[in-house]
Amino acid sequence: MSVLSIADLHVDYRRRGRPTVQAVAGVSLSVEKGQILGLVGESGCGKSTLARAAVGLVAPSAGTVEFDGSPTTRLSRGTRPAHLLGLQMVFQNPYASLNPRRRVGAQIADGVGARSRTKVRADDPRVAAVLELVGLPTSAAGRYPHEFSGGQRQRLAIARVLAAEPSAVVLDEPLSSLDASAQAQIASLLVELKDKLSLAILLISHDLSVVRQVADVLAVMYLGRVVEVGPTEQIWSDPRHPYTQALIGAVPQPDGLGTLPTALPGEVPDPARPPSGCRFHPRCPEAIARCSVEQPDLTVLVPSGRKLGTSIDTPIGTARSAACWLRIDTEAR
Amino acid sequence: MKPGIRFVARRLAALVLLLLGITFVTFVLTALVPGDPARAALGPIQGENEEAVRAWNERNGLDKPLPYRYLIYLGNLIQGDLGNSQASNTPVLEELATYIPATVELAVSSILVAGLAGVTLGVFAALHRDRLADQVLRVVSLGGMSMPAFWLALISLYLGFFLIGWFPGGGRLDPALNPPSQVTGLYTVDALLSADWAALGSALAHLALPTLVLAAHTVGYIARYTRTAVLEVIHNDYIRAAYAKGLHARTVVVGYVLRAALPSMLQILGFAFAGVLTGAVLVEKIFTWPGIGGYAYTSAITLDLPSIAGVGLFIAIVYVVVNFVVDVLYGVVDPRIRIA
Amino acid sequence: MAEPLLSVEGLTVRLPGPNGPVTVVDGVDFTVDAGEIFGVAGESGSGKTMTFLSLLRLLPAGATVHGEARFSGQNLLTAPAGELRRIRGRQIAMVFQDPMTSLHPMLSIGRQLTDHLRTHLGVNRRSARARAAELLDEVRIPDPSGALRAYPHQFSGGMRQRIAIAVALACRPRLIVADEPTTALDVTVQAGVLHLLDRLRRDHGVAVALITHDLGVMSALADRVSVFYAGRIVESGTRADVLRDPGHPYTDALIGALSHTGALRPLPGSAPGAAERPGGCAFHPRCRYATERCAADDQTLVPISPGHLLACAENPLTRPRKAVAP
Amino acid sequence: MNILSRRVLPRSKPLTVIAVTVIAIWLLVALLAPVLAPGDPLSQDGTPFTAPSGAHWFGTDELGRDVLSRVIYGARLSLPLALLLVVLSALIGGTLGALAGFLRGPVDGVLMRICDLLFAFPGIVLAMVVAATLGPGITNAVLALVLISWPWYARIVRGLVVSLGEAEYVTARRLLGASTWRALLDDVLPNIVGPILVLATLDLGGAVLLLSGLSFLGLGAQAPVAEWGSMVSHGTEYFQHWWLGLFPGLAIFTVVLAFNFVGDALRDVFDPHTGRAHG
Repeated sequence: MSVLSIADLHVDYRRRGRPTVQAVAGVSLSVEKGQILGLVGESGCGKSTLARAAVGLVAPSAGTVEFDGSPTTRLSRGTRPAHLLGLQMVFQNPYASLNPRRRVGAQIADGVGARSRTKVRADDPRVAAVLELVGLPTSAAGRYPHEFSGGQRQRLAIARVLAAEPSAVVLDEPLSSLDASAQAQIASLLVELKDKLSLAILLISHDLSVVRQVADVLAVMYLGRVVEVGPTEQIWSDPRHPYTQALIGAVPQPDGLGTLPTALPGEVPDPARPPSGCRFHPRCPEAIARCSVEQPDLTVLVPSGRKLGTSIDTPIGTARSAACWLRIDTEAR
Repeated sequence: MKPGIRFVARRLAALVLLLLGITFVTFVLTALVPGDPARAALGPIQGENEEAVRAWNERNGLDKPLPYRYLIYLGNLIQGDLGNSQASNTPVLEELATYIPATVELAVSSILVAGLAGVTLGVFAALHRDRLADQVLRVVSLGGMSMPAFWLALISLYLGFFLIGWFPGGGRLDPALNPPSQVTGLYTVDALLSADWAALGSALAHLALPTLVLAAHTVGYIARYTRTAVLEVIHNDYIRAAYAKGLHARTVVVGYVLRAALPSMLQILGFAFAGVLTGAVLVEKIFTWPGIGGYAYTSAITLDLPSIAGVGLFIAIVYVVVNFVVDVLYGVVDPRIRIA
Repeated sequence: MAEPLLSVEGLTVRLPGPNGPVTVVDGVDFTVDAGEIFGVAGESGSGKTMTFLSLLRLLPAGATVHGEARFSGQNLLTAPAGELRRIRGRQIAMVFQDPMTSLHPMLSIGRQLTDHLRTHLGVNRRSARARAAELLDEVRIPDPSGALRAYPHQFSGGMRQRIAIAVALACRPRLIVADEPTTALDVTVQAGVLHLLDRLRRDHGVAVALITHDLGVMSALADRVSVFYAGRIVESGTRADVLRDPGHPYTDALIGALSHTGALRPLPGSAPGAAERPGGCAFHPRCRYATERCAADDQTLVPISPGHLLACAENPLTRPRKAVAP
Repeated sequence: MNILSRRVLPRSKPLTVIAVTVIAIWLLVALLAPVLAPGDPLSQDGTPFTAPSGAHWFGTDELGRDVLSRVIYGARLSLPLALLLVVLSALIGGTLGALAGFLRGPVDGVLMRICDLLFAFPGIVLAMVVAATLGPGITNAVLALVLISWPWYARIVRGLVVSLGEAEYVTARRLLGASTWRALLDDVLPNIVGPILVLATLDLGGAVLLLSGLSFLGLGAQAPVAEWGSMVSHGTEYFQHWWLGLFPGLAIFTVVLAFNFVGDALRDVFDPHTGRAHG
């Protein structure tokens, strides 16, 4: 059973005097125990909104998010229900996600006491244990966040979340503010923790090259929709959706060969006025007539590309799927 | 420019609401004061006559519920009826009208002096941040901000008039001269318009000390906040990029730094205007400047409530209108607001 | 070989810090030839940006610079202010990292494109605007004449960076310093900007000093690469030398972090701040090949093959290859 | 307070040190007035209008009272009242602002509109109207000034509660099951103390100025109490006897200047834009 499953999620942003923005327009995803699902997409594609909706920070306008089999609720003024405390989030900016005026130990103790709803002291042995888990010295507990580097702070943020013994963690761009070596360190920490604690991890990032090294399953998002899902290596070696192909082709390789990455023409359209049909069609090099008319749904494909069936109702796991008429049409017949 | 019009319209609506609020405040303060306006108005003999009091209350709407009385008050305001001064029994509006030009002249000249000097000093301090010039200007600015205006007025009058005698001892014009023929009510402008050079010289001489005293306080404020505004701008990449383009330092400072700090500086000037008005209330009496500040002082001393409320209402209206203009200008100088 | 366009020798930059000045660039030598793309790699804080800001004397107040920097015969570090101003924007132009902050938010694109054109080339407003429209067209901004009247916030990040490149290009400089020009952009947008830079180099023969931490970007564009670590160059050579055959364990680790094969093998620790630079080879505490020698001796760049310079005493990556070589 | 000692003191500029010393001296003067003052501030046993001399350092006023004694006793009035004014405004404004920021919605809207309204009057003008309405007197003057001062605190505290309430560390805390109140108490309020302290210090100088201004207008302290503002006011009536106005005004000036210097230094420390220290 999936730990975290998102079904046909829609999130709209309404602003006075402006058209409604469909930030997330019908996304279904699920994350299993001991799995990292990497969700990649470029700025404005709705991935952060999806992350916030997944943990209940943003209200969905349609669709559901289920954690451990029960639906999640939006975080309101009141206290978060106990059964949701196993679903946690790590934020993008490690400089903003820790309180600058509280010692690290006290902030991690918040996590330790979360499940039991008790006040835990900063010198509790469980605080030290979780610091060790993320590879920091136990002496860190007595210091303030500004005494740590960006990478170390991100470890602290992860430690605070782990202290609550979650079964699912959503990480919203946890690597983007870090240096290359810190990125690799945090990424490998995530893999280690996933294995050790059987966590279900939803890792959100704009950087395909880092995510592909740690994610078991990859989901690619474009303008509020997931366009392709599948095992990471399969997608990386054989992307089916033209957008995924463009995304992978645009990553420059450090191979010393001097080859320019492939450029994708055009700009990401205004999410308030998404294109008709497939949202990628105006920029798609392979678009056919149908693409501008009818919106393709994420459809499970077999390796040969044969159509298996629509998956709008069933949560998508590791099955290879794409939302592209080219694949659905031509490879099905 | 449709978004621009919408922007101004929104501000205008806010202005109207604010003006209503201001009149409500002055209404509450003057209409609900302890004491009996009827007896005060009718005098000691008639005031003992219950019937006369009742009739007076009825005539003036005082027997009506409060919201109704507020409407009457508003209606009177719109017709320019601010009540009568208790001291002179003349309409407050009439009295205000005679004093307003003097204060406008003083306020405008001080905000000009303070604005020019304050912005220059503030920019200079920011550009020489943490160096000696910045430290000196910090002392000067904070010194100006810390000086009680009424005290500075006293000292400057003692020194400038009594001790060295360079400046006249008060008033707007040499008593031997006739005021220039009234056009604007501002003696300096009127003298210029009628080419009355003697009056112009005298008006300027009389204007000098009060202007400097009022500006002294405001200049420190403007300099301090301009410095902050410029420092907020100056660390931006686009300033470094402007230098990297090989522009003259002067072009970068004026065309890029000040341009970016302009919206903040407008707001600072709007706030500084409050300082000038406050200062006017405190110092006009000392300079026997026949403005609403001196009028307010006298009214305060004699507890002439309708007059004080009238001054308060007038100054508040001027102040919110000035800030409305600042707001609109803010939208004009910042394209991000203009279009959004 | 012809005289290099820019040659820098023994460049040292110190910035004021809370506990006295700290050395952020420590004796750096390099050259940039006319028309080439010279890559400067390294993580943030390695001194690569400070190196180039010091050449144009754009460092924050209180910074001190030593060494020599000759740009087509002129010494940049000692040139009088007026002369330097005529070099900035005219001979050497800059493109900054974040196009959201490097364009003035309240000035029109037209103004920002033309004011240095008019200062440097003395052209009138009319022809400056015509030239500006050409430039916008050249960097593929749709509707150039409309764009001249627009403001930066009306463009996307990628478009803004194209505009910033047009600004840099305006006076036909001989060198463009591009400081992380694509870091703030999405990868598909980045690809477009990289294509643009490549085309400009080909069409105009302008040299580019490309500062980036992304070795993938480096590999796509750079002719030669220098790798910075803790204020020094630890390796430099042609693109193929440095990226295909890295000699320094740090370069190797950076490439490894991006490699698309094999497991994630993160480099331990983090780069030292300028104030806490360790003695000997600054990389030795993080280096898996480090010996006692690395902690003791300062390393200098020495050639290991023609044009390929390395500052590593142990040389663990190249040794086997040398042994094989005849 | 460790924030202050850690951040301000090591970097203190000599001017800030001088300012702190001046404040300390004035506090001592207020505390020890009976010991320091050469005479009774109210006794009229000197010759009126004696110029400063060995017997009367600051001269005597129109009733023969010793100006020095009156200036010294004036500190006992101005300093505690300024402090009271600032503390009251900060408490009232801070509480209302925190509530508005926490509750949002209509409470917030109404409160902020009230603040806008009170901002529309230049301070002393509204205070003057209020003080005149309530009747002259030092208590009414303080009340009138509290009425015009609290909105500043309310607006700033509200802004801080709103922005800090949206800080990621507060969200993270809430996701860990902390109630909104808990997060507000532990994570938001401690981060507000610093800015409010700066504002209050900056405001102390302003409070002394406003109080003396109202007294100058005759709406504050009433005769025969020794109060700096009303002393200057009397000085204007006899302005050829310069010492009547000079010394009390100088007292106001030094106190306000010292507070402004300390406030300015604090602002440099706390303001991320102009200061070098960060959050």
